[in-house]
Amino acid sequence: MTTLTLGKALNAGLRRALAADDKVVLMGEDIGTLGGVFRITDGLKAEFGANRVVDTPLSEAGIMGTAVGLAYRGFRPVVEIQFDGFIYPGFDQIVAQVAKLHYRSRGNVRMPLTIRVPFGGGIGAAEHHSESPEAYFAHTAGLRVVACSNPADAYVMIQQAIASDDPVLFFEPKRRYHVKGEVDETASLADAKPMGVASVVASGTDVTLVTYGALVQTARDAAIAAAEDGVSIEVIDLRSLAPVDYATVEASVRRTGRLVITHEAGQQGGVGAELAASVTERCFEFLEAAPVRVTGHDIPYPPAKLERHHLPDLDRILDGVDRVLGRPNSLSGVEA
Amino acid sequence: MTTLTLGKALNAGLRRALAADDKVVLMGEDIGTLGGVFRITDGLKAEFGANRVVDTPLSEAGIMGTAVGLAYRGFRPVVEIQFDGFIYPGFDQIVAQVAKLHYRSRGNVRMPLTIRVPFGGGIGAAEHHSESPEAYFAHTAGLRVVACSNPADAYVMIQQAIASDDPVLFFEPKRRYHVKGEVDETASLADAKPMGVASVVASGTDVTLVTYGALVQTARDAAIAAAEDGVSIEVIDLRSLAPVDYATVEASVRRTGRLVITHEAGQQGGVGAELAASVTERCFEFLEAAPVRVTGHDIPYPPAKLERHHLPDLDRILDGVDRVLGRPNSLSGVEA
Amino acid sequence: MTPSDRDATGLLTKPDHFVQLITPAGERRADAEHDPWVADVDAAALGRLYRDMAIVRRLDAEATALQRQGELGLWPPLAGQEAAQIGSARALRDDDFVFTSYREHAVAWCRGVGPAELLTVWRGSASSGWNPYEHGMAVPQIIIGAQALHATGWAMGAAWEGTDAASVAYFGDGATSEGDVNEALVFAASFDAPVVFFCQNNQWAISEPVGLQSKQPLARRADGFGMPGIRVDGNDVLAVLAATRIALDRARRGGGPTFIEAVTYRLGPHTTADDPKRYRTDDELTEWGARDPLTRLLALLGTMGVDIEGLERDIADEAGRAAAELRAAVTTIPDPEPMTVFDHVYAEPNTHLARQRDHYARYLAMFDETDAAASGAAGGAR
Amino acid sequence: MTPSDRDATGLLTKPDHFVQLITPAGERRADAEHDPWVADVDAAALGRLYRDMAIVRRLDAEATALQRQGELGLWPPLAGQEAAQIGSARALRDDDFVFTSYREHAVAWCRGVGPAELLTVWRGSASSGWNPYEHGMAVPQIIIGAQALHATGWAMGAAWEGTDAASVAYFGDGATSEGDVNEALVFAASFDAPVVFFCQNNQWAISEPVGLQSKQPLARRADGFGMPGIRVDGNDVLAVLAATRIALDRARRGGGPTFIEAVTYRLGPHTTADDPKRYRTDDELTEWGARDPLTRLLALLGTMGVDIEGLERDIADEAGRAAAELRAAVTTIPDPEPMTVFDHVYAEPNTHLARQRDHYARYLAMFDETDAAASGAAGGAR
Ligand SMILES: Cc1ncc(C[n+]2csc(CCOP(=O)(O)OP(=O)(O)O)c2C)c(N)n1
Ligand SMILES: Cc1ncc(C[n+]2csc(CCOP(=O)(O)OP(=O)(O)O)c2C)c(N)n1
Ligand SMILES: [Mg+2]
Ligand SMILES: [Mg+2]
Repeated sequence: MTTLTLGKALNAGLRRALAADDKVVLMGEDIGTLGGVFRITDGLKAEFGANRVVDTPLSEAGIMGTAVGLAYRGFRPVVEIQFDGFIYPGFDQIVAQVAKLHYRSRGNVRMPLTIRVPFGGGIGAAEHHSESPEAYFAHTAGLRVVACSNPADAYVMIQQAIASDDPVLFFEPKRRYHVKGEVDETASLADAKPMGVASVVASGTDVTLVTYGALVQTARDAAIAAAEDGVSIEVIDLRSLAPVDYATVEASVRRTGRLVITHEAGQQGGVGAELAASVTERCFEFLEAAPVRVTGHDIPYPPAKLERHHLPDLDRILDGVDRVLGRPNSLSGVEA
Repeated sequence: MTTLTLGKALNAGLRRALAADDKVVLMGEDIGTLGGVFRITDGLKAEFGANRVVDTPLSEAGIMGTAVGLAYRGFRPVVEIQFDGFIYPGFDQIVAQVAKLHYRSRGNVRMPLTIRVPFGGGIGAAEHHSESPEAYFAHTAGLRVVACSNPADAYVMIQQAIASDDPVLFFEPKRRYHVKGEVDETASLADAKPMGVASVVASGTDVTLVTYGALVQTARDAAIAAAEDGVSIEVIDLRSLAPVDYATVEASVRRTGRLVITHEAGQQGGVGAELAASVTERCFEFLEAAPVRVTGHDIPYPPAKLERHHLPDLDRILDGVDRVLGRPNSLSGVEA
Repeated sequence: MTPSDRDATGLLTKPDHFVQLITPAGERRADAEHDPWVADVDAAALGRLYRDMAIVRRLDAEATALQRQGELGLWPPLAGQEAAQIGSARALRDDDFVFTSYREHAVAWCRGVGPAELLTVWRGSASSGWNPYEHGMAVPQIIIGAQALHATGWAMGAAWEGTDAASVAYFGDGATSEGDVNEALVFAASFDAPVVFFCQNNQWAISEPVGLQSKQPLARRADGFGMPGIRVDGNDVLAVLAATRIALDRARRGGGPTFIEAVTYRLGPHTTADDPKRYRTDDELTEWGARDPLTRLLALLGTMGVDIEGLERDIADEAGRAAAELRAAVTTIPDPEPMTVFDHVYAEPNTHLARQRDHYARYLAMFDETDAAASGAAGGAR
Repeated sequence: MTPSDRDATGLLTKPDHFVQLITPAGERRADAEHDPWVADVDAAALGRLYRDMAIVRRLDAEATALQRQGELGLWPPLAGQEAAQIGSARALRDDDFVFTSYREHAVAWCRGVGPAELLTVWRGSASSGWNPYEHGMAVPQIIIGAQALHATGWAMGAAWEGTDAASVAYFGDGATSEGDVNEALVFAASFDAPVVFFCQNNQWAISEPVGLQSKQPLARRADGFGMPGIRVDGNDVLAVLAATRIALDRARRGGGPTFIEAVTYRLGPHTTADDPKRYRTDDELTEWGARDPLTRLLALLGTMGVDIEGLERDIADEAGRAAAELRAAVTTIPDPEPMTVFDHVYAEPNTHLARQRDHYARYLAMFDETDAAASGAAGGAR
């Protein structure tokens, strides 16, 4: 076991993937000489060379489209999008090519791309640097969407994503890059929990609280706070947003009868909408209350000084928990 | 009253908008000389000139981005995207600029764009010509999203969209372009039902069936078929997908206790997910069963010969109705 | 470039502004720079190029007819562009790879794509008709310009692997306005990618004349991106062959990308769904008819002493057989099984889709087996 | 373009490849083509340009310091690019409109943007600091290249309205690789839009040298799109002024767009979050330091008989006052009220957002008023 930050764990995972398969190439803006603006690829160009860790021209469609061509040729491109809000110029190539080429070619052409996206807010950044665009991709057939939340998962999941023959949107909780944790760098990938499986990160009996990415930590804190208040929360780190591991989520909800979902993205059509709808479909008779969503507002990401009034935090999550429990809460007395 | 096809109703609505305000400009590929591949803009270039009905270079980001610049200058651009599947190259300009500029500029810059998108399948077309991308936009704060389903609405709603100071994604059910209906070309816009309000297009007491666009017709047919079977379905044409007129939907669901939603887009994160989640939140105690979604599969749009195995049709909708009623249905006996 | 370089319709076609080795009248023009590149192309070889062009023209007509008869959902005819496609594709090696848009049936012909393979996607029977790796050719691309980036990425990879294979990106004049094509030029130049950008300027993007996309000959776009641009008479198969060989040779030697503009003309509609009468004149058609790629080559072969009547007869026979094969092939394309709608969305198991698939299978199973086979699901049960 | 046109770092900076009216040493170079465009610029006018540059350099340093002290969240310094920005912006009329990226503080200065207006967005206090219509300048654009299309659309509209106003799109060398910038060139050429594409080639896009984006001087990109390209010494305020005047004049007369590449250098980090030591050498900095835009103008003024010591003294005073104003302004920027997070998402009432707003107001109301004011919502109630 080594103690690594989440960022360093990703770096280590990328290094291992590069070493294991010479068809793995990293591509992106500033990822080579600089090592990426978050230094996630630090040292990798020096170690593997400029044809394995490629500084590209400033063009997201270009990166994505050439990665498609590389995949055609048998490569496994790992693309870095510098910040969440810069993925949209590459959207067409992702949605119309990356996601559809395996289907279009009737399985002949594989698109084993990994698209790394540092996502989410809470870092006081300028516009376009704090977004949570995961729902766009979860709605896109042909893609897999995952999000890591801690160093151990980051290390394993990035390798699993690269090893996957399907294209994977890999969301990294940028405000947790510096969080430290134990990572087993010797463990074999084969034994690791598949990235499609969710993790129950805190057990509980009263409410199921589902989240992913940076808010996993907040959700755990909420569970601890709630416990002091006599409420037992089961926290699930979803890890995979598409497909969702409903087996794990359902098992929990069937026991607790109550579901709270939290994410930074806006509510309208967010990942929480699908979760709430699917869980309601799958275990309606077990639900004691409607699933509650605690999300960012449906607004463009606000200026830094307002972001704490946008992002779900411990208090807002606990307010959601109160709501699902029918305890006094911010909406008490308001007709839903 | 005039009898017009949906396509001609749009043409008439566009003509009236062009005549009413010389800041209205139409932009798009092949919309001028050709009148658009669906002839929706037929004759308008001849009538209003090449600076009002503008054939643009072949570039969706270019169209969208120059439309933003025109809006900056006080114009009200009406952009045609030739087919649903071609909107993605313009996605960045829509999501990062059109949707955010009013917010970014603190209300100083208005973005009264109307983005017309012929959408949906059922016309036996090639790839990328049958998509239903509405959920991407409904998830994007700052945009309004509407869909028309009949000539009368098409005529009024296109004018309302153009008159709106907010950017509007205007989805047109391309396979219904030839459907005829009565249109009142003399009516004043001021008296018309706002585009944000849903329509109850068939009254019923057992099940609320919500849809939009091309499937409104199918839903009405389903209601007729169900009536013969003794089931009374209330059909709601949503018209506005963002924001949703929950007042109308809720009032219906509170009476029926059962909700079925149908759309052509895939299920995962589709507009139906938000509807199911929101309705569950808002009237959990009135629900007799979990809302049921009858949607396209979560697959890339399939080849023409398979599209009838992808698109919801009358039978699949009725199967969904059976499901929500707990009657024998395709999933009877299957654990949800 | 002055306004007088444009003809009446604003099209950029002044013939003396491009490489031409065979004039519209069928004369062989001497060209010290380009002749060496086609020194091996003797009368027999020219005859083979003619054969290619004549057969694909016949196949194209047959496919158009098949569409009119309801056997195909759609067909984008290539008529007029045979020289551009054959001249370029015949310059390729098997280990090269081409990324086309939707109109490159003659390229597919050169790459050995068979009749059923060719028609499958236009019949709507499957999302593609062939395995790209069997023919060194990607399946058709409908998103305008997207494939230019794919070709560039493929070429980057080929170079990184140390091979001397090259890729060709085929796209139209309209496509040059899309960001993707311009970004492909940026990447290709930056990485010295062994890719040939082959732009068929057929004067129209559906109803839009090329003058709306560019005021400059498209080949001039190349220089600013740091690569050579060649403007070639796209109706001259020999000139196209020469230009493509030059470009491929440069690519293979590590010299990076080349942009070729092949000036040609789409004689038919954009697709069978299009009505070109709405946007172009008969005069224009007549003008371009006189520049037909087949006529001129036949005339040249005549001056070279080839028995062109015999040649025409043989090729007509062969083309007739190929057309009959095409017609026969269309009905052999199997209608897809309903449940295949779920195949190949993912390469690996996917829990969500597996469940959806299972639900749909149960749904289909509700219907009477015979009905389902005869008419599919719709209307079966009720 | 040969490899020898590149300096050691692969940068495209050969000085004799661009328009230069003032050498780095401060000599006035005669230039028959460009001199007439700046014939009115006498010593007094040059002094004013120097004043602009010196003040914005001081303001930029002050803002950088404010960021280091925690008063700003981020600051993208312009140091080194004063001549490019002042020379171009001083060529503009009030009814022109500029669309910039994030580094054009000197352009903002010329457009009359005030200190608090300038800092608001970098302090994170609001999503923008000024009303674009008050200054004829859009608020900063962070999506690389997007504004090039906005400028083009604005210019199309200005022309359609029959005015002779023009727009300027400012963007960097890196931005030229984005599809948006290339599509802007396509649209501008096609519609003869009165727009000036003003590319500040400051040699770097964060850590990427311009040689990664292009192997050709960027100004050469223009020709292939059908517009003139001017490569100008971006550290020479007079040359930049001349080039911009030429371009604006053409635009106003209906001559369409022009592309200007101003060859300059970013002396500081990309932003205050960047560490340029990781990707560039001290030698390079020294080399570019010798081409400083301010030094050369001061030297020239000296040769013209201006009392440069007096000038420097006056300007230092003035710059000091401006810097103090900036420092004072930053604390006057109000912290936003929590509920304003919902303002201006839509121009018209929106039922969904109204409800969300209402819910959040109820949520905030749960907290003790005093706590809320002191520390916001978080941690208030529990
Ligand atoms: C991104 C995108 N936008 C629009 C279309 C619709 N469309 C199909 S073909 C075409 C014209 C293409 O013209 P060109 O590139 O010249 O190729 P040609 O058809 O002439 O071979 C258009 C606009 C599309 N397929 N993709
Ligand atoms: C679409 C997009 N991709 C990536 C970024 C991240 N980014 C910010 S500035 C920058 C470099 C820009 O370089 P250049 O265009 O030369 O402008 P400069 O900063 O040198 O003025 C990058 C990659 C962005 N803001 N937008
Ligand atoms: Mg064309
Ligand atoms: Mg730069």
